[in-house]
Amino acid sequence: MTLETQAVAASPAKRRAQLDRVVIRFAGDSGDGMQLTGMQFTTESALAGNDVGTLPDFPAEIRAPAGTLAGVSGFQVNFSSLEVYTPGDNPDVLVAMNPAALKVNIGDLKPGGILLADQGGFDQANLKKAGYTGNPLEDGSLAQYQVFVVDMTGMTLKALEDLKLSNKVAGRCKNFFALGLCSWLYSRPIEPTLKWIQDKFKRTPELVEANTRALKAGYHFGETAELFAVQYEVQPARIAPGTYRNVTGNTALALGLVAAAGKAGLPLFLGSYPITPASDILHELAGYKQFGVLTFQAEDEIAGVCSALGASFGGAVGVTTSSGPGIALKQEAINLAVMVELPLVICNVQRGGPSTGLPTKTEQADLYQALFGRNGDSPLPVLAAATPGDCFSAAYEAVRIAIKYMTPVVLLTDGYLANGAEPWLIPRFEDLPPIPVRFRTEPEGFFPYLRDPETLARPWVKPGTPGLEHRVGGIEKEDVTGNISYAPENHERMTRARARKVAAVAQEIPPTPIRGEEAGDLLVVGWGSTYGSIAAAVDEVRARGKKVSQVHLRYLNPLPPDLGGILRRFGKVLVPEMNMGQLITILRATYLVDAVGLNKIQGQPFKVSEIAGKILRLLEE
Amino acid sequence: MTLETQAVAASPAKRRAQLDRVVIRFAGDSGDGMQLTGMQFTTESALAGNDVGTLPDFPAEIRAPAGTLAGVSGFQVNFSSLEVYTPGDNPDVLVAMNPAALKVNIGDLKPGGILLADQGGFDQANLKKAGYTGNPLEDGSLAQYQVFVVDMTGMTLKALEDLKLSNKVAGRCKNFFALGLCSWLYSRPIEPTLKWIQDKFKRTPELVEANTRALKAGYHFGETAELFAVQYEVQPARIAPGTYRNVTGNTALALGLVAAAGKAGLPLFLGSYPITPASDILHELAGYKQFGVLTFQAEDEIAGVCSALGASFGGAVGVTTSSGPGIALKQEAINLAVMVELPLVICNVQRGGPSTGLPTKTEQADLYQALFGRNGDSPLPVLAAATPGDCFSAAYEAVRIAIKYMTPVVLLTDGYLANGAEPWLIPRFEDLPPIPVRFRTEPEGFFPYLRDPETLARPWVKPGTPGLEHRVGGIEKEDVTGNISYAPENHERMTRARARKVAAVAQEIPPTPIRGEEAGDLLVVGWGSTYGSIAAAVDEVRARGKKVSQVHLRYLNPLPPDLGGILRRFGKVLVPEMNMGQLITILRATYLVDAVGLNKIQGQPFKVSEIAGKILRLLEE
Amino acid sequence: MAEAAVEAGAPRLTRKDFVSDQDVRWCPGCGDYSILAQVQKVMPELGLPREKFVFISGIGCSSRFPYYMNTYGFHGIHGRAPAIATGLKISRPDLSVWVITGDGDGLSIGGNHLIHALRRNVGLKILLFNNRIYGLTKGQYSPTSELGKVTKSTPVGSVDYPFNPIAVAMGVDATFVARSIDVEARHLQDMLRRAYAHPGGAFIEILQNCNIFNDGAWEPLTDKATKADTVLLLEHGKPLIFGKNRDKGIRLASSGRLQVVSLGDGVSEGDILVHDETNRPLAYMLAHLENPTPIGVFHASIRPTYEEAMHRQLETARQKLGPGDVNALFRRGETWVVE
Amino acid sequence: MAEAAVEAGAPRLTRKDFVSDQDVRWCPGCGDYSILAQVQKVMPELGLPREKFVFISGIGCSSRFPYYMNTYGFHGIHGRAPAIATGLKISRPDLSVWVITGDGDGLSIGGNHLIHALRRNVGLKILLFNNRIYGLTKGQYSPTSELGKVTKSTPVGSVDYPFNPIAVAMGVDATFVARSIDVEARHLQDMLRRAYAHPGGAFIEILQNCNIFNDGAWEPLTDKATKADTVLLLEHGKPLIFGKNRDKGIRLASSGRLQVVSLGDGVSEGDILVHDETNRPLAYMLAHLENPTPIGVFHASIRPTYEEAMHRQLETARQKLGPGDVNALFRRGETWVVE
Ligand SMILES: Cc1ncc(C[n+]2csc(CCOP(=O)(O)OP(=O)(O)O)c2C)c(N)n1
Ligand SMILES: Cc1ncc(C[n+]2csc(CCOP(=O)(O)OP(=O)(O)O)c2C)c(N)n1
Ligand code: SF4
Ligand code: SF4
Ligand SMILES: [Mg+2]
Ligand SMILES: [Mg+2]
Repeated sequence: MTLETQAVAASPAKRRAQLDRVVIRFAGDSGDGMQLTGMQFTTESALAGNDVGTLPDFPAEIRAPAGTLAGVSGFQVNFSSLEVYTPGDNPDVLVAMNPAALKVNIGDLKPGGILLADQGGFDQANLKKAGYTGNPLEDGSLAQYQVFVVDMTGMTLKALEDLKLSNKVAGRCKNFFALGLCSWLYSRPIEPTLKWIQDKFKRTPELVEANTRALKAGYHFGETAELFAVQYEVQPARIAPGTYRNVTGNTALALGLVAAAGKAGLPLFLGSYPITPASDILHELAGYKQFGVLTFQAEDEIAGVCSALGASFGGAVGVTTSSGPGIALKQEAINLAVMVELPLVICNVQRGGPSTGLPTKTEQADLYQALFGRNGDSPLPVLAAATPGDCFSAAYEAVRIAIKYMTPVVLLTDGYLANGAEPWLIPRFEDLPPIPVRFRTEPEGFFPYLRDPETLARPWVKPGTPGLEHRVGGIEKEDVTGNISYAPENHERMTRARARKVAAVAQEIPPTPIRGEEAGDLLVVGWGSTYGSIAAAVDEVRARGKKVSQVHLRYLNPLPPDLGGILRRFGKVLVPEMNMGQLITILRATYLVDAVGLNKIQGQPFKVSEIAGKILRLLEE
Repeated sequence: MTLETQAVAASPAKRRAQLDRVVIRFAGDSGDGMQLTGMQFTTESALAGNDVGTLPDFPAEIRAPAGTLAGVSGFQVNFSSLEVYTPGDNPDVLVAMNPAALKVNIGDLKPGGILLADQGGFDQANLKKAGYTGNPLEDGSLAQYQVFVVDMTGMTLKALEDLKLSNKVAGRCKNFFALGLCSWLYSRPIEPTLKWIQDKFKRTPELVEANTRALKAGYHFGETAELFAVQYEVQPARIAPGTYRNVTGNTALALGLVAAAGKAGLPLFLGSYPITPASDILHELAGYKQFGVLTFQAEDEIAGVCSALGASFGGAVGVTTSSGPGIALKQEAINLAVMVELPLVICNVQRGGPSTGLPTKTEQADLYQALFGRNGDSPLPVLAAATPGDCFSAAYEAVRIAIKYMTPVVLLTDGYLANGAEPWLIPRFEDLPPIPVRFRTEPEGFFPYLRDPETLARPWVKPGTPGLEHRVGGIEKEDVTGNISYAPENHERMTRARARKVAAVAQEIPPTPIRGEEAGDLLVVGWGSTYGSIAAAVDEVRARGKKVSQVHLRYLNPLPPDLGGILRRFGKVLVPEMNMGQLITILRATYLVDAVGLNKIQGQPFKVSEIAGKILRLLEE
Repeated sequence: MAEAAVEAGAPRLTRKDFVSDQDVRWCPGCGDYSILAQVQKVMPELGLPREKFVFISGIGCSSRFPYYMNTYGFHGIHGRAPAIATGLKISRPDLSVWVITGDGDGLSIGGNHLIHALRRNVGLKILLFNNRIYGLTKGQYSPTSELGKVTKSTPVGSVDYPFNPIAVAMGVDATFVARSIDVEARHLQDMLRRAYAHPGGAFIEILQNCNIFNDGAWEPLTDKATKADTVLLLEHGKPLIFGKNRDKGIRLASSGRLQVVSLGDGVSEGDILVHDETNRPLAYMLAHLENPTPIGVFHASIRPTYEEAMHRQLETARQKLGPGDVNALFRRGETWVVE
Repeated sequence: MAEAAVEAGAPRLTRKDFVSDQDVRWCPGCGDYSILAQVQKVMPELGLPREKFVFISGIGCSSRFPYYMNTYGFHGIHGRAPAIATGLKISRPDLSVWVITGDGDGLSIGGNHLIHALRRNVGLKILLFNNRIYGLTKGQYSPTSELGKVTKSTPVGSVDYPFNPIAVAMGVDATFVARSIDVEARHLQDMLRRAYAHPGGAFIEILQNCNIFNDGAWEPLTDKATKADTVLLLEHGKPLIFGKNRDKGIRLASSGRLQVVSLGDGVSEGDILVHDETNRPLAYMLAHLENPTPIGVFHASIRPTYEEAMHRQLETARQKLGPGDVNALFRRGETWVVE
């Protein structure tokens, strides 16, 4: 992600430079509104036609003391005229509203990168809280960066003087000053933000005025001040045409569930228990009452999944959402779903483990748990989403498969996808794939476990249907009749039938898309939220002429039928995972391929450079 | 398991024949006391110096209607002058006390085998209940067997006439008549049973008399009746000298826990919730109060494991016992144990799954769950027992490792081991391996997560120790200090440390014993209760000159360091499992060996012939 | 969303209609047989088509119940029946959902789901078969087993102070709380009818005999010879009188505690407490009365059901915002167009 | 096995001895600070060496508590603290084991463990911080949130009828049940002392303010202006009188229900109910009193603790059978010798 600048016909006032890609990080205290600033800057960039990638990063504690290192909140935006896969590794620009923000983030800033610091935030008190003895802005310790110290707080207060707001309130507007300044620096349109301020604060006109002024003050300061010799431009990217919005993974997932239930013409029932980072899905769906969405906040995760299964038994789309520890508790009930063969979608928004682990950090270490975490031979389809927006299609597909095959389906996302946002090409409901549902109603020839020849699914019968009264349960069922059976051969037959049914889902899997050539020296296989980092890394090494391709798996069980063949066409196979190596175990066991792992267990996404570096090292071996 | 007979100098009265191996199955109604009959016959055989193997098989229902197929109860004994690994595939002798017992079991009797039927039990009512139209004993349908119809009930009643017992009570003694008859037929000493009757019924002398008479009546009937031309003898086997007793797997496991805690000098705490087939461990330990064993029947499995972990925190040996569905519920708490790094032993007496599955049947399908069933990267040692008696050493070893490495350990047994019994060479407590325990008491240089260089174990501190107050918990811990830490590198360091610690357990694993040559055409790799069937099958094909060897794994995680090398020395690898293939996944992934599976999912152990047949087919391919 | 009654002209249902084709596998003599019989007797009278009934259970001997009812049924996992049933009832208020559970299933592993279902007043009819033992697992003590009980898991006696199921239900403000006995056919039928009629969640503790592992647990209450003196029949508005010769009664002492008194010698019927189902504290006191043991409806009160309230919210949302438009939902918030 | 007192001559402990080196990470203004302060104030007075105290919690803001106590501590998993603590207390009766939980941790996911610990009378001191909200997960409603509460997970209001923690404890026959308020420093200290002194399991509901997600939940009870009229102080043997001018009281109506009455006009102090901690039904009634809201000890009674009873069984076994001999145990039942 090199920062290529080239001088263009400079305006008399300021020189203008073209960039193809900029990574900027806004950092300040939790109270400074950095998340909001980052999101607005993202919207401005998206509206300017750039492709964007974002990474919010807030403290684990609910409210860490103001000004402390623990209280630092950051938001990183990567905007470009080229395709964007990630929020970017190291920022080209760091906006630091206080010393703590500087201390926590300066290490990531690229050498020669731009540091924008708010002089007003660097008072003695804050310096002390951040553990600085001197003032880093003055002691020359930042020589390797382009440092711009701007009294954002001071200028904001001045701009709002006559509004007779308390200094506290007025000071809070400084983030808009910062936003305005950065908007100018990168030639972003501020109109969208002005509009946003209008709606957001419509109930408090004085805040509309205050924030508007702060924003403009920042923008004009950039324009007029001598400080900045150059103003940058980032041309629009080539992006698929259509209507876009920003979605986080959790929102996209919720939308996917509602859309799928709507398409199937069934009520959506969510049985869930709050847990970070999955709770927002519950919050989202709780707001969709006009869609007939029923959200049940259960007493625990077990009741959450059990209630969802009960709803499925009644003919609804039963869904449960949680994260690692909660999923562990649900496994016994998920196994019941495997046995009674009812549709059920289990969403695991993965976080750092084991145990309570790192609740607010991301990880993808629950693949084993999804595939193998139940007693007995207990197969079920497992899907994973690759990007925040992809959570929509993944959730939609999970529901479709659960219904078609009458099976619980596990959908894996993670904290990075859940809270990360990206522009999402809004689909038309009418264009989404059909989800046919056929509740059995005719009594003749009805048997609870008589399977559909194509899908091996058993019939779905709604209680209330006359003449089809029947019982289901977790004890082994007799083939066809569904009566309790302890017969040895029957158990083997049913165990194999359950396995065959899940294996049959492979017929749903399209040919595996390969980024790059069909064959080559190295194939990078990934799943889940590592998609962006891997794609960027692969592009990078391919740009250097390396014969490297990428395969990213949506289906983790069953695996794509063509995967074995693809693996064999490459000299080496690299499997980067944010865990100690889980997919790699499956690939090695299934295809006996000597795949190599790249494992990062830091609660953070891969940096593109980490993957690219590993690829190059492997190619040299 | 061919039945080799050879005539020996026949006594004037009866011909005597030598056998090297006999498999006899006692079958009747649940009410007929077949379990007791079988166990007594086993004891007589053991005392006669034979090696023995047994398989009880009772109905799943608590009380199935008398005389019905569902109510049939059976007990199979394999006794021999050679080594015995299994209860035997097909019986040489079937004792059928009623038509239902005949119908259920006759299919298993070897062609030409002996059928001993109780005429008295074959009345119209019983024939009807069993669904017979005619009387199979008379309609010639049993021509391929040596059928002996003896009116056991009638003769029993006659023998007890003058005791003025109700016919009901007197009739109940017929199982002793059957036992007496079989004891004579195979030259078993009946003294032990006479003695047993004495103690067992000492409170009701009339029953002592009645059962004694019935037993002798049966024995003498065999001697005097013309019916039997031949009496058989089975010479004593070559068995390691020492004192023996019969133990079931559950009893042996309980003894192993008590012995280990005793050796460590710590109190044993069991936190458990009843579940078939694990409950008997709780029942056993509840009777060991004089050993200071604390058994807590918790409100559920979660409380069971949590209480055990709490006890470990307090300095006791915390143990929890359950079966598949219960283990699923415990996983979240087991993961807490992984994080707080305290000793904890989790015993999973596996049963047929998934879900409630086949509660009374055996299976070994929870290996995945043990290895992979938790959220996050969550490694722990996994051990498995191979025979009922081996449950003792496996449990002892599990405790030893849990304490030495400060880690939860999963011990896998199954329903077959739990209820199956075998002669057990009683060890001397003094001879058992030491289990050193060192509670930290010195405050200087104490850190909760400062690891022992050899084992990587953290120090164990008993609450109540002055100056060592500290906190543990499930959030990621800072290396050494144990404080909460969200630092990325620390999480990776700790995750790898937990993995290295468990991997270090490999240093406990002795060189893997190989039954047969060090190299050859085929290696059979197994784990758990399949040991006997595999051993017998391997011996059988080796007897035919095949280059086949056996490796049976006690340690499933970590795997034995020398296993990879061994696998490579064989042309083919066969992995028989009572599941859809779980160990095989690990072996393929770890060693990239193209192992082949033999999978039986019928809630029943392998027959020797099934494994032997598979071996031969593989060798031919 | 009340449960739809059988449309006029529908064939009258009989007991047989509720008997499934599965042979019943309880031990001969088990109290569960009688309970099953009473349920099968009452169902046809309730005026609801058979297909509208669903029986949901956990694990235990008692929990085999649904297999024997020719209705929709769900044999769940241990302790979770109330949770499964809650999901069904919320999404299908038109169904009559019955939960069958045991003292272990419902009060040990499943205790939390039970009390949450009761406090939420989900419209479930919950029958707890209390045999004071774990039957299916062959005889360990349960949370209702008396102190000192010797069982497989307590060879020298239990040290667990037991739950009082009625008091537990009162402690979580259940809206219908009753007790009956397996062999009291007519009384049990009445309680089943009352539970069905109650507009909300109903909890019935049914004292049940496990003749294999805890035989005679309730004998004093069922033995013809003693029961008149050991059982107190609760009837709303009637004085709490009992005894072979109806000569004993319950009085509220000034201390605010209940007293067992004999009528006559200064105590007249007027002094005897009159049962009031709506009086929670009274129900709580009666719950702790052991000698005599009360049966009948301890408490009944009305509160909106959980599922009603929930569906009302959906209705209001639809009225305020119109039926959901997925395309509009997709476009919520800031959007922009790329040509 | 009572808890050992500090040996004479041991250095007197101070509040500081109970402050750990971890910086407290609750939101500024959180009610948890005050609770922590009171606990750290009371601990040194109890006469037990610091190393004998263990604090065990589940998950939640409240459950971070153990990190701030310089004692032994165990930050468990969500809802399971009572189970972990039970195992510890059973095996180590010599320790003083305190459970810290929240309204979600203790009454939602952990409800079952809580009620089982209370009915067994395990000698745990259980402090439930009731802020009527899920704090750590940023503001969903909890089982104690009032009907209609608008939270992240209930945008148009909750339809869950809440638990009454005191009533729940009374329903499971807990032996010590009390309520206090985070900011009522002295009262809370008294309750902590009472709980420690109680020979058995103790349950204290502590009304706590979450100023971020449910600010002011208890304001009427803490606001200097109103509290005299909204809070009823329970004191054993004292009449239930409250009010700024102590002119209101509680009377037991003939109906057997509680009534709030004003003193004077016909009602004299003699008509006012006198609090009796040993009277369960009274405690149950007071639990349902909301206006005024009682604080103090609702109920206290004595019952053998679970751990005592269990260890007594071990003792008896040792006396009857002598200390266990493992070799003898190995040889139980039929044995035979092979030469
Ligand atoms: C998760 C789980 N734990 C334990 C069991 C074993 N189990 C089945 S039923 C039961 C208790 C049954 O007692 P109760 O609920 O009183 O029913 P009853 O058999 O007495 O009618 C137990 C412990 C199980 N099936 N699943
Ligand atoms: C198994 C599991 N489920 C859910 C969570 C998420 N979680 C943590 S704390 C909490 C609720 C906290 O509420 P409360 O107990 O009232 O504590 P408070 O934060 O209000 O003090 C939840 C749902 C978790 N950590 N683990
Ligand atoms: S064990 Fe008891 S409860 Fe179970 S069926 Fe038999 S008698 Fe009934
Ligand atoms: S969120 Fe609420 S309960 Fe949690 S620390 Fe902040 S104020 Fe306290
Ligand atoms: Mg029971
Ligand atoms: Mg709370």
